[in-house]
Amino acid sequence: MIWLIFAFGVWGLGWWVNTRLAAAPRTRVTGLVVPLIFGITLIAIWEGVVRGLEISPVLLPAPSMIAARFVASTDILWEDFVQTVIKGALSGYVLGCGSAFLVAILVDRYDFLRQGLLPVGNFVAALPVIGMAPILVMWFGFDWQSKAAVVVVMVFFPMLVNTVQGLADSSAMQRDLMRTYAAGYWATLLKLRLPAAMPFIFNGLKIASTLALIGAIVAEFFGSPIRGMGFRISTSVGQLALDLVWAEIVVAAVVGSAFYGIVALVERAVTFWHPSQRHS
Amino acid sequence: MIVEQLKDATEFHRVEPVISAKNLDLTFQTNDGPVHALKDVSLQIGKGEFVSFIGPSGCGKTTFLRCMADLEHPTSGEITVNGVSPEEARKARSYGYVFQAAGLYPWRTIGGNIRLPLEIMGYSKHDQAERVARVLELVELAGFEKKYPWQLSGGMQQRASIARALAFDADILLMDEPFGALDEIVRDHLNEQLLSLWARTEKTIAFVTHSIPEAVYLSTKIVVMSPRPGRITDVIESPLPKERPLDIRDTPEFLEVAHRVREGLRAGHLDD
Amino acid sequence: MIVEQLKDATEFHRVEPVISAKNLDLTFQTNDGPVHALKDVSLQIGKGEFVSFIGPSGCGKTTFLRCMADLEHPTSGEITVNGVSPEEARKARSYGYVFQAAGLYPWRTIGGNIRLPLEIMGYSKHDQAERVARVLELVELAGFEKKYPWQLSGGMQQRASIARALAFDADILLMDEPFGALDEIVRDHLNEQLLSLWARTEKTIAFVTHSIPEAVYLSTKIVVMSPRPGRITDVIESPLPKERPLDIRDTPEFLEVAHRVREGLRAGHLDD
Amino acid sequence: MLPVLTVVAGIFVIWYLASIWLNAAWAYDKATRSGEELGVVALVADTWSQEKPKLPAPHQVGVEIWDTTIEKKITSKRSLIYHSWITLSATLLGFALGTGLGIALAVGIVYNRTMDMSVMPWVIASQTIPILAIAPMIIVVLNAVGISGLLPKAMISMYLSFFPVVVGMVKGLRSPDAMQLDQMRTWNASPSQTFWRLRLPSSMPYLFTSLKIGMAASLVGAIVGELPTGAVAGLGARLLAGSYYGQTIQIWSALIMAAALAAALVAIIGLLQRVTLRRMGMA
Amino acid sequence: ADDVTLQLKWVTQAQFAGYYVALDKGFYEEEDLDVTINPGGPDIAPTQVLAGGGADVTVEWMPAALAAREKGLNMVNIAQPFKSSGMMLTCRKDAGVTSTDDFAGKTLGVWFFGNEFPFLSWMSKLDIPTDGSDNGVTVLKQGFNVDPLLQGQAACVSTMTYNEYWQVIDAGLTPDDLTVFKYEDQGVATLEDGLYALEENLEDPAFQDKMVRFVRASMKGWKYAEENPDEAAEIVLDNDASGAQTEEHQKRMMGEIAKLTAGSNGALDPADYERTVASLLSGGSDPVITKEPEGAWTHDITDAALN
Ligand SMILES: Nc1ncnc2c1ncn2[C@@H]1O[C@H](COP(=O)(O)OP(=O)(O)OP(=O)(O)O)[C@@H](O)[C@H]1O
Ligand SMILES: Nc1ncnc2c1ncn2[C@@H]1O[C@H](COP(=O)(O)OP(=O)(O)OP(=O)(O)O)[C@@H](O)[C@H]1O
Ligand SMILES: Cc1ncc(C[n+]2csc(CCO)c2C)c(N)n1
Ligand SMILES: [Mg+2]
Ligand SMILES: [Mg+2]
Repeated sequence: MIWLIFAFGVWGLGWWVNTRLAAAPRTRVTGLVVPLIFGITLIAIWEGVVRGLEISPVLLPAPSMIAARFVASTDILWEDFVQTVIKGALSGYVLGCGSAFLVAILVDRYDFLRQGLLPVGNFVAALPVIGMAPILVMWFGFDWQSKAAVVVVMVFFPMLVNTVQGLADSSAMQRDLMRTYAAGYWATLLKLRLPAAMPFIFNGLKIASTLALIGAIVAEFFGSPIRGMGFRISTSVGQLALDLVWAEIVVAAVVGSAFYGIVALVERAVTFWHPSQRHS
Repeated sequence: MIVEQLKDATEFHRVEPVISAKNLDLTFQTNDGPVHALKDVSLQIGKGEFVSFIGPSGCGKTTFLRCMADLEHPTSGEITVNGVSPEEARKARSYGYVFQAAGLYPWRTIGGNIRLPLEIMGYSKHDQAERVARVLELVELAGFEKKYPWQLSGGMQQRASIARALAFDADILLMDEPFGALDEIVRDHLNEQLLSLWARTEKTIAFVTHSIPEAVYLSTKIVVMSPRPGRITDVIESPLPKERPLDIRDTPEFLEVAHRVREGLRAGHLDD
Repeated sequence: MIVEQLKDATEFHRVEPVISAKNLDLTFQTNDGPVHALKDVSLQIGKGEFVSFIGPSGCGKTTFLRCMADLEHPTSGEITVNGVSPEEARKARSYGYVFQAAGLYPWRTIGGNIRLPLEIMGYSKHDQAERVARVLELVELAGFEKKYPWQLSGGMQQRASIARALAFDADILLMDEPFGALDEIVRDHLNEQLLSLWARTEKTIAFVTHSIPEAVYLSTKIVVMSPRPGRITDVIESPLPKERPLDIRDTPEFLEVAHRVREGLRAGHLDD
Repeated sequence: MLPVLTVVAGIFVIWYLASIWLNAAWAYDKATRSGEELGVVALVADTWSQEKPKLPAPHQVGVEIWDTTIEKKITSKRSLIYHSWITLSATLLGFALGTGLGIALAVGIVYNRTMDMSVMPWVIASQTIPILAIAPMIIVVLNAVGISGLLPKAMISMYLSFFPVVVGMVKGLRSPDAMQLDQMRTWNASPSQTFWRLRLPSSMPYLFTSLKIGMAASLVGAIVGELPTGAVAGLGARLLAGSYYGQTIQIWSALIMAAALAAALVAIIGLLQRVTLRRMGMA
Repeated sequence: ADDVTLQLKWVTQAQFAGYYVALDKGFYEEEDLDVTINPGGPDIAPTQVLAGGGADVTVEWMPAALAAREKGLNMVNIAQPFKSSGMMLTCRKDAGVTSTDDFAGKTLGVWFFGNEFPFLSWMSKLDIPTDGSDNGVTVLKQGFNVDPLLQGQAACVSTMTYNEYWQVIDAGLTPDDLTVFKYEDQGVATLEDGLYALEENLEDPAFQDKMVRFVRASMKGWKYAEENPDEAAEIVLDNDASGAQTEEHQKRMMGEIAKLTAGSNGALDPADYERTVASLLSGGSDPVITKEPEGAWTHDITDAALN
């Protein structure tokens, strides 16, 4: 009961502090502190509820337990991180986004491909990963290569569709201007369409950044070496080591958010001119 | 009378028609029926002429300019630029175009925007810098080279877009209300600059404006249009000399031409 | 001389200052340093006055108007509208604002755009229809009610945006170069309409323009501004009567005021 | 239409060739063990007709789909249509929940500074959690409090589909430019008037794009949700059972069916989009 | 009638024929029970479902149950219908595996998710490291099927006598191509497919009584299934909602399952239990369980049910 009251108390306190902070002028510090307080509040509520309702650690461990496990297992977590994130997700991300970008430029260049490939592409994009993963594991073996392949498949189409849409996003007048200069294909591409497409391209890169991590982890459920975040999660669930499961999830969330954040930072630097970046 | 005028105009520059339109027609299809934007428009513009287009808003001035620039395709009729189709002329980079709205690229600074056509047309780095500096000076924007478009006032953006069209050497200048958002003083200044540039370089200029004095002051020929459907109602050859100090605007000849333009405009409005 | 003028102006309308600005300062922060857009601007506008703002482009006219409308917050200084803060005045729907660019909503027809503020302010359906028809007539756009903005020419869009600001009853009208893209005839027509509307309704009007004759023809008070940093260099009370036929523009009084404005403008440019 | 047909034809050619290439190893393996010599024709014939091929040939998948849709009563447990329906119902419920949650969050983020600053990073973090890892826990927990059946699956569906809606709608609701918002200010429009008359209409293109992504995500969610409910029925169960028994043909036919389902749902949204945008004069 | 929810360890198949038969033939009804059978799957940990209250009783392997017990989940074996283990390691001869001495340097496919314990104790008994070092084996987390063996990615994969082994055979490999290591033969067999309930629930006499009736009916189902394997397989097929199982495979599976249940009347043989515990405790540096479990099984239920 005490713990439940504690949970509600923290909730109220966190909300109050954040409202005050948000009302103050926005600075770099409040931009970081506010979500942090929000998160800490959530975690405190979690701790309070788990203790207050005496939820079995086999179902949902308390954050303190997860933290203890995290500290005790850094070597395992690091090994899994390298296997899943560095080898699987990152290589797949680079390969998938890179090839989607190039294909998008081809699709955009040749109308025939645009009309033919895009509808088919949309169809292929709808193939659920859960179904693709076992097949790709079968084709590319159980090590990280098949994980990268899953990531490639997952990120390819969001990136393709966004880039193609972005390349078509310049306004009529901007394009007319290029026409009056009799600018050739490449000049128009480099000086107008790519810059104009950047907001969309970054949209694609951001979506892909969360997909990449999920893809690499999910693929490990369908066969893997005995390391990797997906492997650890499924194995530990089977062993009821839920604290380790959540430690891995924490790693996934932190890495995923950081990945997303980095892409968003680069976006801010590249598309500083876009209205959505200017006033918020 | 109109017919005579047209014949006049047609004959006057038989030698070297830079732009020649014959019986142009253009209709836009919209959700509630077609809009007849240009009807039976014929006009010849000779080399080195300065032609102003004036007419009520919505009469098709922009549309006509866009036809010359190969940005719009007439529904029927014929138009040639430098003796070839607008498309070929465009590909030969025969003209600079100033749009009615500034249309600067938001990701480039003012300097970068002016440099854009120069980069595309392959001017040397050194040449680029030199030209950018020169035209920024011309439109009184020196010092704003590093600013982004949204940091400029409306008039400043418009001047930047004029500078962009002047930065490279095109024989033909197509300008759609370039001085609309400018105050009288800057406008006078730019009018003078434009005239001297024109005299110096012998460019052919097609110029849309709403100001009667401006049209009379600048032009060798004034084309009056009227709306729905857009057509040419009067073509006035200016009797003014090529040399035009600002105070020419107080001479009787000037006032007389201005009067005629005003009458033509008014007639167009009455049609309505 | 400026100081005197200001004092004059301040005293003149002591009774009912609708807008009162004291020592306004406004600085924008940009990537390459601050831009001082308004410096030490003080002005009083009395009820029923028609005040024109004129000055080189980039001198801060738009910025000043935006301060009155609570769209921009001065860095320092004080401004009141109807005796209260601009924010309260805005919340009381005290003014209509015509922006420098038309800013119509692309998903609404011309009629729908004009109806928008009426819907927001809760006018009855019947009242809405009646008002829309009336203002469309006023700006000569009857028949275009069902068209979308991108199907109109630049000038027609601007007229639609004027109509939108006139459709509801606000005591104060803030107009930022409303007639910039219009030809002389329409402009004369709208000038007359605006004057008669003003005379009829006793609205207070703040009006930005680049045209000296327009400023002189319309205003009871002309504010001349100069740039970098933007400040008021002259405030001219017009000696013209309230009743103003179009040909008042040929009277010596008119020309005299116009001359003074021109001189003020020129001085501002020389500062530069 | 022609380009689509060409591309589809191209894909089929590549697919057939790929199935020769991928299945050849097993064909040779079998041949060596039985001591036979494989000619080209025999090889091709074998690779296109294996029972558990690495990559089934298109016609094998086609026949399987035909057999399990047209040839079976739709109430039969062996009918793909029956399984598609089960997945579809969870998808639609999850999609409705996800879209509702997504729009609600987006409105909160756009209108409430506290939410704007605190919620978004955590929404992003929530999406980096591998759903397959927590899906079983969600199901177990919901089961423990007595919720079972359609709802747990729909919750997972919702979890996957609300994210694209939040991201797209936040962007969309913020897409009106400064002048349009200023206009609303000059009219002293209330927040709800600004929402209904400006922000919402401007966000329409973004909304529909997000709905399309969200719909596809819902389907994936429904399929994921089927695994830890014992893979009892639904396309996910078919995928899993196929995978469990190495029946690649069954996997592929379930996959194609899922993709077709997604494509159809997305196409419906596309249609709605076109109608709406046309009525708004934006198309 | 009293409600009972049974959580299976895996998808609906003949491995669980006894329960489906009991349901279908009305044996549960006769005991005044309303039984719901929840199939499992690759993502379901029966131990977790039991902990979460999603089931009253679950089918689980003893190593996983004992490991969960050490984690604080007090599971108790209340009946043991399976006498012997069906677990094997199936290897390809052409990969060079004919005896346990050939494992070093090879890649072996293993099921995880709580099923890895028998393998790990076997390897530690053989003193073979599983970390991929030169004299050890590389372990690969095997997916749901035997692909790694067919594709040549692994030299051996885990199989059950009644299921995956036949998938290998169906795929075209012959028994002659294969070397098979049965856990039973290697002396590392652990108890599979027992019935487990929570200790705290069993303290309630009403629940105990429910379990007694449940076990009684279930064992009746198993006996019936052993005697009528084809009919049992049909019943299983009827209950498979995924429609993915084939008659041929289920009938064959039922035949193999009957061999494993033979010899058990449902009561746990304490000797088997001791053997399992010993094997799990002997895991060298990293044993599956660290101390002798207490109270991990009871005869109370079977005594009441079977006599
Ligand atoms: N894209 C379009 N679709 C439909 N109608 C159009 C389009 N562009 C222009 N129009 C119509 O064509 C007519 C002529 O337009 P245009 O822009 O040429 O006028 P303008 O003379 O330049 O006017 P302004 O001085 O106001 O700029 C107008 O009635 C306008 O409504
Ligand atoms: N958002 C902004 N950020 C930075 N600088 C700005 C911004 N808006 C305006 N400025 C600067 O403030 C100054 C005044 O601008 P303002 O728009 O008020 O001029 P204006 O008098 O309305 O000019 P015009 O007649 O050309 O419209 C200009 O130098 C401009 O560059
Ligand atoms: C992911 C996963 N892989 C393998 C098994 C092992 N397993 C336990 S019971 C059973 C039935 C035998 O056919 C099998 C294969 C599992 N539970 N989960
Ligand atoms: Mg125009
Ligand atoms: Mg301005």
